[in-house]
Amino acid sequence: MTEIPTSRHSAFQVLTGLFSLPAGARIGIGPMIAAVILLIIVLASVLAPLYVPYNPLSMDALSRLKPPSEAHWLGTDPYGRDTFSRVMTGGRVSLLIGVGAAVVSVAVGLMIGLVAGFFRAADGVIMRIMDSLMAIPAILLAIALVALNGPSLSSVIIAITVPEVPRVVRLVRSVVLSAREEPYVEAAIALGSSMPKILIQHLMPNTFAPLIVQGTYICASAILIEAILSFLGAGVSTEIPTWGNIMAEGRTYFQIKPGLIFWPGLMLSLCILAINLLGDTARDLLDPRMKKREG
Amino acid sequence: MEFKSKDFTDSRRVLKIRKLKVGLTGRPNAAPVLNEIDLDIRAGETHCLVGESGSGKSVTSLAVMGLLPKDALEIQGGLIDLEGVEITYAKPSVMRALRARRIAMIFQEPMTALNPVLRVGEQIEEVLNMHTDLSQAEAKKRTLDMMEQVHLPDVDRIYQAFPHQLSGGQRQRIMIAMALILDPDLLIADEPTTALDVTTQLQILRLIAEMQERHGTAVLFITHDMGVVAEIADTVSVMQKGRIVERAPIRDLLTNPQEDYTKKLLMAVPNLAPRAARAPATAKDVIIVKGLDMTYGGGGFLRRSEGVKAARDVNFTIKPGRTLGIVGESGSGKSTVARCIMRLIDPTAGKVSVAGTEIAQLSRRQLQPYRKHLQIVFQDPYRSLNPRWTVARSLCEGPINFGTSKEEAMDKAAELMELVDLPRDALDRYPHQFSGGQRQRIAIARAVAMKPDLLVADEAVSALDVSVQAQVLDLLDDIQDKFGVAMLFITHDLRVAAQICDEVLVMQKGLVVEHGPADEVLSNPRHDYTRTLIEAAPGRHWDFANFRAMERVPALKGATA
Amino acid sequence: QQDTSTITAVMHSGLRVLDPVITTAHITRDHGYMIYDVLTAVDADFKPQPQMASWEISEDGLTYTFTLRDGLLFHDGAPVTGADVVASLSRWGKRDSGGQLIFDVTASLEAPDDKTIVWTLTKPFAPLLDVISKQSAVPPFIMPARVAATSSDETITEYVGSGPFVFNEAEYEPGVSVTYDKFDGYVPRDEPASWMAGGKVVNVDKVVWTTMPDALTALNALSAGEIDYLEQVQIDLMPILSGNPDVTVEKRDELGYVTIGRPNFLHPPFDNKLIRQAAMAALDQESMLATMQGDPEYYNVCGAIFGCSTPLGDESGSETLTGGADPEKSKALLEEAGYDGTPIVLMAPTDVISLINQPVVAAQALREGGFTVDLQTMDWQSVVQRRAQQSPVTEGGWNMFFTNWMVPEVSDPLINVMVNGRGNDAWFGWPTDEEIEALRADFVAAPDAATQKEVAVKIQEHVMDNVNYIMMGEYIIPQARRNTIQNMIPSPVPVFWNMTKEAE
Amino acid sequence: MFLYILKRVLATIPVMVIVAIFVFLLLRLTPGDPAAILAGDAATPAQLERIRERLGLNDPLLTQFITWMGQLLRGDLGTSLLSNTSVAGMLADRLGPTINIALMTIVISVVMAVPMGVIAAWRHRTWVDFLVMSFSVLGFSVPVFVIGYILIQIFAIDLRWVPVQGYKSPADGFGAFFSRAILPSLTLATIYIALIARMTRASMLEVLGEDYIRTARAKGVRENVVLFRHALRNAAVPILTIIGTGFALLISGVVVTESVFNIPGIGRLTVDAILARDYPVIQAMILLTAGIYVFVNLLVDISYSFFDPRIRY
Ligand SMILES: Nc1ncnc2c1ncn2[C@@H]1O[C@H](COP(=O)(O)OP(=O)(O)OP(=O)(O)O)[C@@H](O)[C@H]1O
Ligand SMILES: Nc1ncnc2c1ncn2[C@@H]1O[C@H](COP(=O)(O)OP(=O)(O)OP(=O)(O)O)[C@@H](O)[C@H]1O
Ligand SMILES: [Mg+2]
Ligand SMILES: [Mg+2]
Repeated sequence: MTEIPTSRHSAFQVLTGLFSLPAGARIGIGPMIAAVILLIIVLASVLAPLYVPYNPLSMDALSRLKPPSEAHWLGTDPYGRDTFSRVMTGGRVSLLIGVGAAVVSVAVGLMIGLVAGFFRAADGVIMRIMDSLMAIPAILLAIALVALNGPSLSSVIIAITVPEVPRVVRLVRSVVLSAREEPYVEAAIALGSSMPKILIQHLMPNTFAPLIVQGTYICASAILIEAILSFLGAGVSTEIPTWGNIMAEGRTYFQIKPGLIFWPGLMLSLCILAINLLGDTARDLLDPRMKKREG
Repeated sequence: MEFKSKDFTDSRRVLKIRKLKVGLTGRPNAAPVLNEIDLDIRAGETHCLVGESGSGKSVTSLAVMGLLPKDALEIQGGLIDLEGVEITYAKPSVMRALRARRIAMIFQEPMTALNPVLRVGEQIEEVLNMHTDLSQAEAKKRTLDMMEQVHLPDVDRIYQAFPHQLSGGQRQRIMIAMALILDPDLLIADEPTTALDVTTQLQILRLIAEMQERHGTAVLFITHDMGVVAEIADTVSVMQKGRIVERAPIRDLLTNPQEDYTKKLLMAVPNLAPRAARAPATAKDVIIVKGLDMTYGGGGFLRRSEGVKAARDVNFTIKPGRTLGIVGESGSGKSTVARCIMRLIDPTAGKVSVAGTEIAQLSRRQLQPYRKHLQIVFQDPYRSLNPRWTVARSLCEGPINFGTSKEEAMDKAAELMELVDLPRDALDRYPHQFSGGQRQRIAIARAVAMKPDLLVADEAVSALDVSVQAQVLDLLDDIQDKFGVAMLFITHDLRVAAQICDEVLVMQKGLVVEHGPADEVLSNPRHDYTRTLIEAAPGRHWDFANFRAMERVPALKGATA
Repeated sequence: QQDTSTITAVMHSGLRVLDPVITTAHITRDHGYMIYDVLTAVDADFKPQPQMASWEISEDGLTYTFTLRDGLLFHDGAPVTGADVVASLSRWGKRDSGGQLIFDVTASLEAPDDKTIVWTLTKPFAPLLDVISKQSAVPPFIMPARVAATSSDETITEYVGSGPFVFNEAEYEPGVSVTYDKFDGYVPRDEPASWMAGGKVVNVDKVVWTTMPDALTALNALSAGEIDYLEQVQIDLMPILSGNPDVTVEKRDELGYVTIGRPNFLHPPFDNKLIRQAAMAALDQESMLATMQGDPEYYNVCGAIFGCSTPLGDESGSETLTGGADPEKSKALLEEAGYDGTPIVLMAPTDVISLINQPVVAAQALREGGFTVDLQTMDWQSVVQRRAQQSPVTEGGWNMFFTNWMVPEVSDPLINVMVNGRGNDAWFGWPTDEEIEALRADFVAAPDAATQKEVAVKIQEHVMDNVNYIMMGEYIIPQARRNTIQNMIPSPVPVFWNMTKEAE
Repeated sequence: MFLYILKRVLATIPVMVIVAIFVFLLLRLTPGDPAAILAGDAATPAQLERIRERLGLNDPLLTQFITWMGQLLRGDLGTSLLSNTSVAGMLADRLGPTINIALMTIVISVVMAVPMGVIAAWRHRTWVDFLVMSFSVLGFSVPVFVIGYILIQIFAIDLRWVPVQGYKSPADGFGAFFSRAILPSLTLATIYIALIARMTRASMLEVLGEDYIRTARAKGVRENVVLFRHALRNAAVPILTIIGTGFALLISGVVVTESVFNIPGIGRLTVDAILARDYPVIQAMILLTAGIYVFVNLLVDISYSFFDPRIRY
């Protein structure tokens, strides 16, 4: 980075500029529903311990793999644990990992990508480092991190994020490569805007639309990868319910007890659908050219 | 002065517009953008649409093409009839069949109107591929031929070029070629010659006239250049605030305008007679350009192609408070020079010193403090405004960069908006919600807000109607007086050049062919090119402000004609 | 698939290590039985029988003379000689724990001629034939002398045996598939095949082992007839096959496996016998086995550390394990021992299917019994490395892990590594247990089977009291085959002789 | 351009060196002991120690690294610690299935996803758009093995059109290859279709409001040409990026799909090798992946300037 923004006003402007909505923008009913769904899922997950009927860890070997019943609304898993309690509790860790991985990789990738895309000199070096990072398998990294740090959420998030960052970087950079040739960037240079300001205020908004797509994808895939990692022994303990875990554990029982995959899968899909809808709305709101009449 | 005076009442009516009303989408109660427009154009007729910038000229033409941005503007009433086909609410497929063959349009801003990632040749050729059965080779030949006809130089190179590799005028001619190539029945030309030097402009106008002769094309010609209107119009409509306020045959309009607005407009047309040079300033030069060379590197996959020598050995200096005009052929390197001295591109050779410092070799970062001294109004204002930013934010960007507080910058911005004759509420709007001329004014306001030592204005007033243009030129004059701003003024409009330049520099093919005080150069041109240029100035036989012919045509000293 | 000369089998794991002496991996042992032969082998009654050689034992029990039968050929065409046998046994003796015990008392091992091998001991070693005939862990496979000359710490690089199948090196893809061709030069014995003994008659031209990491896919492939044989079927998935008339799911052998938990004796809290007893009280075989296997048909609550259906098996002292968990007793014991709530680290591997359930179930049971449990999931490699750490828990050590053995691998005190009480030289967990060492010495010295059994019962009782390890019961993994596959012999090791394949 | 490519190709060397060092250190940081997996459950510490000695695992790290580098420079990837087979041979065996399936996947994905995305953007906020969005949500959030199992159930078990599992190289006949590769490719494609379709849609939306789209329409160009020639080309850069990174990812192997369909590919090899701590295999694998990434990324970068001539390096 060459310089920090020249005054506190520009920092202020970054915030207001980025998040103020174009005049007349209104939010439709779809995104409202999405927000409500998301809120419900988040609350349901966070508050799960208060209302789920069973301890999600307590087992009963004699009632394994039971179909849904009065006692177990969604049936039980191969350990005889209550699926409903596990699915509802599972959201806590899953959402944390999904959102954590998405936010971290997008944030880090965005910064690096902006710099790589804009400064020709930096591009080569940064992108070659990214190429190298991309090649490190998440599993290996996770195993190493767990060995160093012990198993923890942050190890998992880092292990998922590190290979994801270069992909975000490439995406951001590609958008910036085109956008930096726009005359309004020249105009900003001519107006004496500092490099950070040009990067953040002029170029960054161009990356939002693709980043929203990439971000939701990372969020979903992190939740699924988490399960793979934990089954390869590098994630959170398999005992602790997460949507990914529950699905991965249900994998072999796919043909005889699809509910083990269906319910956590449904929760995950709902979340992703909601995040997607919100993302789309955010992107439409941030792009004045997309301003739409109420539909 | 000769006016066209053919009577078209018997000709086939090509376009009929009745009570056309266009308003903001979904807001039928807001003030309409077009308010009950009536318009008729007959085969072979040239109908000129003039009027205030932002009065709805472009919107009218887009409505006819069926290309209104449907998220923002919609037809709220009235009727558009093209040769008996009612197209107001026509299906897309119907419109598609009509376009290019029957109606073609030249868009106002060629930079944004051309696809940045397709070669311009292909973009023209596409029209042929879509609407004719010509073979690949024939289509290419037609295309190259058309490019020659619009007087593009070096057509083989330009055919292969991408829009960003062309000069403003070259792009505009690509647009023109695209629209003319199929001899449409109705041609809508939205300020097609703003970026063209007068000689080229003359040739283009002739080309259109020939087509009208040959094919009976009806032409709707939107322009601010009264000289052009005087030369080519059969009838003229004057627009103001979304209405057509006056319609008349050209002679009647020029000699006997009815409406106040029309009179005001005509009276604002500047004179071709150069202003008296201001007293030579004694202060140090604001900018010194020495031996500036710029060659655009040719890419080429394996071997480097030769590249385009866009500027060669350009030298000049400007003192505070004075204006240097650059006129010349389209594609002669004017914008290149401007961009070089702004250090937006790196000159291949030469020296540029600003405020005593050599900046041609400074790095981007080292340059940053000097940015305050130099400002530019780009030739394509639309693209130079961030589409995601409100006008207010764009206007405040520069001052805030150099330490002005946000509130102060906002106040200043509001003030400037008034000075360039834009409503205050425009501050909260986005660039795409403005007309071409309005955007140009925003760009000017943005540059002026910086109170630079040197203002580079590249075709800065070309999209403005003459009354607003006069106002903006006054504004520039004002700040020049007040702050001693030096100005580099690139223009094709010799009237404007005559109005405000102290010195003029004439460029052709990258070279400076003539350089001297404005009255010298304009009234006593020494170089042949300068002379042809001045002779080609449209409407120089008419004294618009006084509604009559020139008493004394400003003869060129030593001219043979 | 109408090719009746090729059997395609999906084995429990991919074959990666090709040296059956250096590793104890079951898949490599299975591979060993395909391409190598053994001197002697146990039959279905746990009785050693002649295979490559017959034997004579001197009166004093100190000299064993083996005579090779006729017609033994290596795959490269060379005849099997006494020298090959001596070299092979010597290499094996360096690797196998039972073998080491024999070599500890070996005076000489020689091949006076091509057909004869003489093994002389310094003192009698009654179980010698049992040890060299054992079918699992590391059986003494006979290789050419030049191959057996490889150091026992290095893997062999030439795969020539004298067994009924030839290793097809060209088609070998480590971890993916391995192909065996029938060895035409193999002369089977005349007796009918029984376990690892008897005539190894090969009825097909080719056997292909492939690995299918996905259990469901393997079942589907079997249903669709893309494979002929599936070595292990997860019990929970059996319903998927039950409707298919072309497929038979069955037990290959009744012995099966045991699953066990091993505490670490070096560090608190399991250095305290009371707390080990508390853990044993908290655990319960039935719920663990039920979770692992689901169907009681395929598991066996069994407190015998040497296996319930083996000659030495005895269930003394195992009531708390077999009779259901007793968390109250566990809590009382903890109270008595003054357990301070230090979390016990349970290592839970997640990539070995047969070991996933135990720690998870145990963790929950221990919690209910008053323990604080830190269940740490990791891949098997990490378990393998970490269980070798003697450091305290806080410095990368551990308190308990689980593993499985085939019953024949634990069926007597010499083979069963968990009853070794030699401190640092003992198996992971490192109990220093002089009492058990004394009992083991008695076992070796025991003159006859009845005395052996007596000692074995004492060992059983001692293990239950001292909790050297926690026996969590027996289980069986069924196999599945298409009905075209016939004449399989029951055996703990999946063997491909005798088997026939018919057209559909 | 030529210079640029040359520079990039040369830049592969430092990338490889960085990766090599990094992986080497990372591997030595991960717990695990190849000797233990080699020897199995019953080995004593002394035996393990001897095996480690033999395998050279007891040498100082630097010595091990130098030995490995020396081998690499001689073009020798070493042999697997477990199977004793040549690593180069193992990689060669496994690369074919992975590359073929990756190619098929990416072709299917692009052919399906790009039109989906374009149409969704064109019909922004209509049911078409919502359908594409819902599909991609499924693609994102349904685990691949579920898709695999469902496809197997339908096409292999119920309809019996294709085999359940396995892999045959195209050299064994295209039919044999195709019938086995199609389900895994479709399985993998779902996620890429989802991703590419949404990226296309997002990117197209940025472009469709531009003036040159209006110009194209003014030329009477057919709507599909407007969309695919004028708009899509402008929207191409982020889409290409996604395709590129997706392809790179596919090439480096996708373990779940390979397991479900029993394909002997790179993904399984990597995971197996990591779980077994077969150092030479892992190291070679990751170097190979890095090389492939560098190559694929170079292709993508070159294609940028093909699609968007304003991009210069
Ligand atoms: N997308 C839009 N949304 C809202 N208002 C618009 C939009 N496009 C144009 N306008 C408004 O419509 C009015 C007419 O614009 P138009 O472009 O027709 O002007 P014009 O006569 O062509 O002006 P100029 O000579 O400056 O090009 C202007 O006031 C402009 O602000
Ligand atoms: N990026 C570029 N790459 C290659 N050639 C270029 C590039 N930009 C401009 N040119 C060429 O350089 C020459 C000078 O262009 P320039 O824009 O300076 O002309 P101009 O005098 O401003 O013309 P106009 O009056 O038409 O705007 C033209 O022939 C143009 O085609
Ligand atoms: Mg206009
Ligand atoms: Mg120009």
